[in-house]
Amino acid sequence: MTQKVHPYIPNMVPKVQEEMLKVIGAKNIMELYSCIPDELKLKENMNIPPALTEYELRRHIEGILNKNTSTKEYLNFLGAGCWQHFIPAVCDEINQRSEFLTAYAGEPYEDHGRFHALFEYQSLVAELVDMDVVNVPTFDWGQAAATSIRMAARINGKKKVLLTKTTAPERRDIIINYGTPDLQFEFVHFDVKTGAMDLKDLKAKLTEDVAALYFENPSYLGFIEEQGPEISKLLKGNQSLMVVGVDPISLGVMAPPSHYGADIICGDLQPLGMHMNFSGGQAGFIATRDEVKFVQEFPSRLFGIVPTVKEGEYGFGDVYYDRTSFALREEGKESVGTQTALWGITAGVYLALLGPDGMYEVGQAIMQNSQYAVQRLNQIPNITGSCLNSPFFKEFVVDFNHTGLSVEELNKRLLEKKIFGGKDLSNEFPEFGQSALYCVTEVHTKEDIDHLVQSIKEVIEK
Amino acid sequence: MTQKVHPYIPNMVPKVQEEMLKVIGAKNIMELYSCIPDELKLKENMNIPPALTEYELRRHIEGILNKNTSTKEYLNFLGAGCWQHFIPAVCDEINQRSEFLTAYAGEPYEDHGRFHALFEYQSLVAELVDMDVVNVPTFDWGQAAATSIRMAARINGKKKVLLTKTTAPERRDIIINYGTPDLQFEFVHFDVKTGAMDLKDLKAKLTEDVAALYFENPSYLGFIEEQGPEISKLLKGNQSLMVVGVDPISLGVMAPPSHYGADIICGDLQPLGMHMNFSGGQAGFIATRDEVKFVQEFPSRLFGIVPTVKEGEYGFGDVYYDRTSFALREEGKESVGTQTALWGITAGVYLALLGPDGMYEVGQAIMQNSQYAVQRLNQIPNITGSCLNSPFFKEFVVDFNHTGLSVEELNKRLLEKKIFGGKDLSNEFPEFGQSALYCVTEVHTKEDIDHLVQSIKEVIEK
Amino acid sequence: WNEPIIFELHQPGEKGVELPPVNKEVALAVGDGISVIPEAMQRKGRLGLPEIGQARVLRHYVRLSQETLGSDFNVEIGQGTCTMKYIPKINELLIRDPKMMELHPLQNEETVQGMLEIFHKLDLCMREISGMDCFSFQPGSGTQALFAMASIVRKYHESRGEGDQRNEIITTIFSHPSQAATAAVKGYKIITLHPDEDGFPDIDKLKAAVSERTAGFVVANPEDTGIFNPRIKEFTDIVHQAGGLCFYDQANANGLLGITRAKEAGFDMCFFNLHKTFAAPHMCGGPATGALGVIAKLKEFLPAPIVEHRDGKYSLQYDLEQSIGKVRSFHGVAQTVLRAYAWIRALGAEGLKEVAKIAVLNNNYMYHKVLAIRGASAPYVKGHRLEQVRYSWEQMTKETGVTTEDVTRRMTDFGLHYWTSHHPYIVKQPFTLEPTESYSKEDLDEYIHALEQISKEAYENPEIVKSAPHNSTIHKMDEQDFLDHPDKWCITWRSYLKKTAVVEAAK
Amino acid sequence: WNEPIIFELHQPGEKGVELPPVNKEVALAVGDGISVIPEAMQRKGRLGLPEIGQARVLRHYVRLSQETLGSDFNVEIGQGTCTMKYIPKINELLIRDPKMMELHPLQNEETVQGMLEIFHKLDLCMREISGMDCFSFQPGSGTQALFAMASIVRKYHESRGEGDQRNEIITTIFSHPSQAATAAVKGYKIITLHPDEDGFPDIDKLKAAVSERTAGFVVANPEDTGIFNPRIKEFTDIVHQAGGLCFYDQANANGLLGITRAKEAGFDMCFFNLHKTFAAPHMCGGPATGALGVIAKLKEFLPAPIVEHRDGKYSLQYDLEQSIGKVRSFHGVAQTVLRAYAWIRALGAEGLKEVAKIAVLNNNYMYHKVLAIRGASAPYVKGHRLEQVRYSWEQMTKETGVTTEDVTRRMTDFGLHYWTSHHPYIVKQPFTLEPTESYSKEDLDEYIHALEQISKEAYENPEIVKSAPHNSTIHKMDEQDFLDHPDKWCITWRSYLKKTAVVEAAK
Repeated sequence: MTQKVHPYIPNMVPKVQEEMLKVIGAKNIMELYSCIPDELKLKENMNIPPALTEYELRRHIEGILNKNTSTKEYLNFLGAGCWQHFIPAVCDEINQRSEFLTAYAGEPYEDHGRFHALFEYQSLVAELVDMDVVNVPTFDWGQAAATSIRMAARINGKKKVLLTKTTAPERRDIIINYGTPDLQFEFVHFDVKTGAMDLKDLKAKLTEDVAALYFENPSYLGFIEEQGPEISKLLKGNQSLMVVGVDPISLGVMAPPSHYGADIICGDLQPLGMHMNFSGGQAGFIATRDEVKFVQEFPSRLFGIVPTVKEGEYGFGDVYYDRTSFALREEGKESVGTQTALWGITAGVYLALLGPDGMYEVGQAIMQNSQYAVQRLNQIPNITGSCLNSPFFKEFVVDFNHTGLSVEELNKRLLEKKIFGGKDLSNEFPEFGQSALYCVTEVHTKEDIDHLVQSIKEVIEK
Repeated sequence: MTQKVHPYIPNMVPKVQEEMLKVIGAKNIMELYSCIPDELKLKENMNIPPALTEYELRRHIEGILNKNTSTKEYLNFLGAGCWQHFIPAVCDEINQRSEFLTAYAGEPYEDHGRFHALFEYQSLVAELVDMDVVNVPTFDWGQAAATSIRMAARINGKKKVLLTKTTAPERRDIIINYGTPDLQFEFVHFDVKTGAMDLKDLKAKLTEDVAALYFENPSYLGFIEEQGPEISKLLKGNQSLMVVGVDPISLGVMAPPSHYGADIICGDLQPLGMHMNFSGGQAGFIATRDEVKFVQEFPSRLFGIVPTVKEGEYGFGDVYYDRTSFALREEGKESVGTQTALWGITAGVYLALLGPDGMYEVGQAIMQNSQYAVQRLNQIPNITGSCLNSPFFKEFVVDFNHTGLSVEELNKRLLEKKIFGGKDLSNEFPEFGQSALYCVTEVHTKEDIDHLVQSIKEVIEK
Repeated sequence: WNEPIIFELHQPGEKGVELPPVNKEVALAVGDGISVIPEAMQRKGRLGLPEIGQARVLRHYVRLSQETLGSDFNVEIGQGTCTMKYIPKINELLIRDPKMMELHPLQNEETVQGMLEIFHKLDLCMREISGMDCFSFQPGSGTQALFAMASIVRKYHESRGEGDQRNEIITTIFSHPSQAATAAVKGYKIITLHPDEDGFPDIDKLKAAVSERTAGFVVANPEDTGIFNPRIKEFTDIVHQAGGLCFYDQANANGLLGITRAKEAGFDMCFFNLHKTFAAPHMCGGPATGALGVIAKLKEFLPAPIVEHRDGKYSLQYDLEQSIGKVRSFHGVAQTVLRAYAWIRALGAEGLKEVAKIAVLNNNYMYHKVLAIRGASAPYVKGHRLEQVRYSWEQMTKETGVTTEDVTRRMTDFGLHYWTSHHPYIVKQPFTLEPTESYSKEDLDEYIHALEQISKEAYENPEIVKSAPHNSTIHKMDEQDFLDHPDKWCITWRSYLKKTAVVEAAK
Repeated sequence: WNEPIIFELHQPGEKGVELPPVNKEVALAVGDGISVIPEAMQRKGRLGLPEIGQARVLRHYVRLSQETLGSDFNVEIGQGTCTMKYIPKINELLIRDPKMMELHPLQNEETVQGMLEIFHKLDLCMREISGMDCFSFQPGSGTQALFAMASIVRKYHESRGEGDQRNEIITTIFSHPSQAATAAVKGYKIITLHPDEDGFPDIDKLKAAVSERTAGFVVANPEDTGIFNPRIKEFTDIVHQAGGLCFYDQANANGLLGITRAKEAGFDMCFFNLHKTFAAPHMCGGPATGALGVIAKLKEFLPAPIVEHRDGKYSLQYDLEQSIGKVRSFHGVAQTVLRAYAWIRALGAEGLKEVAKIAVLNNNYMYHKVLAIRGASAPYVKGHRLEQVRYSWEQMTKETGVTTEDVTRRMTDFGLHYWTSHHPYIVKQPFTLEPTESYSKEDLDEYIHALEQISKEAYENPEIVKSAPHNSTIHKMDEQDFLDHPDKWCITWRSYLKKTAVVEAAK
């Protein structure tokens, strides 16, 4: 036996291979590749380093990862689409269970638990957004928004889409990429003092061919858009749909967009129990009312509850499968595939653990802590804690224009003090000059915030 | 609701309590304590810090643990009863499974998997030691040795026990504590040049009333005791039993004690897949031949295989339960209770993963690496890599007497170089002066060993 | 277990977990925090979530997990086209390192050098495996990688002024439905080629299809049938001559590692599902990664950022001249990037080739065994199968009335499963098996034996199969109505409560 | 699953995991490493372990895990005396920190300050809970803590020159069998007191038992019956007057936290099982910790080392003048020390008291409900039960022939279980339930309902119960012969192969 049998490949055992080849009637394995023409066959070996045993692999990978500095070591105030929150240990326990980790596309019988857990996830998020239909999770907020918008356009058959200019730039890019060439996009201005949507501009752009308006609340810049009802009225009058993106962790204290007229709600599940994972924790959701015209436009899978032949027992299955691209290929609604089911299950666990009080408390804690941070930052000369004059949730724009330092420089110096400063907005929103988007959540203690404030003070005074 | 309901205590909900009290017919919970006299009741509150929420708790504990420096950060050459080995990820996956983690004393039906896994553990270790009976694991090597010796004394009804002087001091203390006052202990000398047992001294002390001799192979000091067959002959001639302690990870390359006459074998399972856990990974095992006189003296549980009413199906149960203290209280054989079942299951997983080749390879790797370390240490002037002139396994005594430094001082300086040096033997074995017990295993790379040697060189040359 | 719906566990007052408390001084400084929310934006009333103690929530979900048949638990070879292989536990352990789990994607590059190194090193490996020149790991699945490729095709032709003219993408019927669906999302007209009678893509049909309207050609090879198209280079040549780009669906490349590559077959782009061929877990359906590789001239079209390595430093390159923008937020699913890298390093170049060879060996072994089962067949050419085969129960259905859906339900009783196949069922009564390299001969024999047994039952006592499952977590469902009728479907518990008589009766 | 014995999975050549390779230069420098082993000490021949690929090993063990009913999965209240409570997942996550997992016990104290801090802080908490003055966490279980206490009793009397004279230890029949067994190991004669007719320990019998031979008195309170002895202080006074030490088995102290303590009851020592009352998991039966507390004058007898705190530094104190030596290697089970500390900190003083109160509430609720079940009773005094009750099916057995063993097998069919009780069965047909604070009223009702149902079956159709289990992992075993006859018992697979005809037939 010249070649070692790899632990992952049991049939490398030569004796077993012989038996199998005999059954097949082939002399060797390469004979089975005779269908591949020689000129397509790779002649040389791939230039990939030799195999590592498990222990070597572990030392190798951990050696590389040790070059990272995580948010456990440094104090983090970055958000901007991926947020640091408290994650109950039970969430990790469940999503690390070998069964959920390695399951895939089983049927409702042998994978009953997967269907059950995802149906519950749908049901729990439904309470949060106060809507009757929620999908099996999609990739992330950006793609969920893009899909929501495409759904809206299919529903009313129009082609123009309005986005607020305060839409997160990344999400804007995804929306446009998914939307073109079918849809045309236009941007609605905002009030630089408060962040609020410019309703005059909205009215001007709200032409007959507008399929939908998309905005976020709380917005990318953290402020709360309070004109929801007015906006809704305008849209309804024009037979345009209102699509609202939302941070679900705000919904214990903030009204769900369905309460101010949203037709489709989307957002990111990452705050509900997912580690940041360098952005691997993102997951999107879409919610609508239980009307056929909405349901039939979902590209995603939707799990429904079904009685079994045994009284009182529940089963689950795919609702209206025939609308999907699995069933109809290019005639289906957009496309569906592997998305982020495990994070859906996890978000369900999170919501089940927190319950109504927990969701209220976490929303309140975020608001209190972030307001405290702004209050304290305001006490630093030449800094404005929040340059927008409006209530905000979790994130806020800190104005450093009068410090004489660029945000880039400032963040570099904060890094020396083991702090990840807020996201530099000077490229994305030049209207705010040298400003940064700071994120403060329930995980930040008073001491953390005080330490940030003290450090910024030291940096700008130096 | 003045008091918060704790997540671990569902029935703190006042409404539920009321309902339950109504069923009981009590006014309040303290009424249920009326059986406790007032003078016994604690008047003041316990002085324990206020409750922490999960996130606070995590920060608190991790903050404390961060004060530790682990063997992942520093290079470790400590062994002496707790060893650093390669641990396959599958071992951790299995012993962290919620089912095994939280199971306890279920019956063979609902806990079939636990019985099955432990029966397999017994069977796998049996192959290693080449004996037909292995117990459900006990606390650790020391206690397993103590119990083995007590078993021996019960079997032949004698009261004197011989131990080699090279027995690990900790294990010696446990043995004596468990053995007194019933048994008397005497020590057999060893050859300071090789570590070998002094057979003359053994003969002298091997009086008629000797129940058993206990020695370890490989020994605490690492050397291999090669006089096994001769020792066995002497004992058999005297109707004394031979009890041998063994490091099971040596048994892929070293003969099991049963091959040179051991009647009872014991040892520690920690090398077979357990993290060191600051010594929380220890677990003992005992093995004997399948003879009633041995089996009936086990205090431990022994799981046996049983056919079920369905052809070809296996069940498992307690063999000869009526010998245990569970069944007989003080008339049972010693005592039994919660010991280290989870480590037994883990050791089984480890052995199943490594198989015969793996156990051979790990033994060989340990020998090669440790011999290499000795060879390289010998090249340092004034140091003798191994001061015993005999083959050794995994551990060896390094002689620093001619360096002018105490081991204590030396280890302190190595610590500055991020190395945990070997265990200081100057107290336990003053006959070796300033010597230290070094441990080198399969996890040490050539670079690790070279780094150690270079560091020692630098320290003694400074 | 017969777990209730989680809302049924509601016990007012119970609590699953406590939040970190707000510091008293903070509360003193800012007040209740929430009254600043404008009236219209305040949440009114209490959320309708259940209240449940921690132990009960845990018990609920661990029980549900036990009712889920992960690939760790069975001989998981019935998900053909999806490559379910052994998920090494060491990789799962590595991704739980806080140095990975607790990274924010926008951290200063200096503080994520390790993570970027892994992205880059995986990129280098993937280049070797495919022959492509640069990879992006941003797409969150194969579907999204296909979407990204369609976006690149559009951008590419736009950059050459042919954006409007080239509005057709050609694919084949035995390629994954997502190929057609994602191209359609990018506004393309889809031309679908059907195979010749042997199951090979038909070169004449391709010749007839290409034109100056051809934007691109997307195909899998082998296709879902497991049949490898040996003339693939001729196909890509034809498309190139017509001015189109060729992109390769290598979601499943398990039979090809180290054997043949996208480059030599003439493709301009390809993607691999790291959660299939590269042993990252499927996790009930994501998160995942579609690793997207392109030839040098298309690099500037990739979604930004990509990782660059210069002078020992890794950096994120956002500046790609023709970038299609983004398909997914930030950098993609970093855990799965790490898993794939770890898996490749555990195997090395030779090990990867063994993966392919044993996958093909295993598949051909099954192919021979399954064809011997009464009522089973594998339409199209004999042989020529690589890592998977699409089989058919057509004959059995004709002779016994037992359908492939019946069989899949009956498999459950054996602790095994398969799914039928993607629509449309060109192959009648289909099932697609892909044994991969992970399973031993004994495992395959167990699976084959179950199929044999079911075939036997179908011919001797079809009712057993038709009324299955008999031994599953739940009993047989009454599906049609409840899933497809708007008045009866219930996509959430609240909707169920509204729609069922249970609620009516309670009123 | 019907998993075979792992040896049956043997496939020569397969491999479960690879070892780190030996560096070539090392091998060159030292040779094969093993030929230096003296001939007689070399392993001859190949080990008889099975060879199995990694995925199959994993599949085997995860399936076995699913066949194990951990407390995470059921209403685990049938292990009375053993306090099965909710095991918080956060604690399990904390103990997997490499800063804990990868510590060597002999590391320089400077490098384990965090670990020592946790030992010390837990010590402080335990002092508050018990009133004792110092704790050792070395004992690896309650049994070993009892053994350590018996050792201290011996050493104490020896230190006073009464070692030989005082050779009796007094206990009660409703205390855990380990109390008697461990004292016997230390050479003591055991005097076992039986209760009075109400189930209370009999003070007159104690008075009659004490003498100048009395070394110590060991007891649980409440005992296994759940009955609290209100005159306990009188008991300890009597023993002290006779010159003996009193030690308290608080393995299970769940009803008493913050309510009453060892100190006030006059005990010199006590121990707590951290894996019971303090929410560390049982892990199929260990590793565990019996936290051993003593009053100041006995501190110097503790097994060494103990952790001391001075000037902000923690150190290991090996120097205890009268130390009994060691009972377990190194420092004990550090993970479980950490778990217990984390649990206490999650509750605080008030939370601990709530634990006790709710445990007592839950138990009394069950007590009322179970007594209402036909055929069930709780012998001895009415009421007075704290956290558990030993019940009896004596009446049901008389009336129906269904025994407590039958019931325990039948419980399996409900996804629940209980064990009967420790021997001897003073209470006939016993079962001991301890609901703890972890279970909700609904959980308790579910359990009670199962008992009611079984009682109903016993009276209406006893065969159902007697022939149980009907719905378990395996069928009913043919126990007696195979476990108790030396010719038939098989404690290992090799022994099974030798003894069964299977092997004979194969020859």
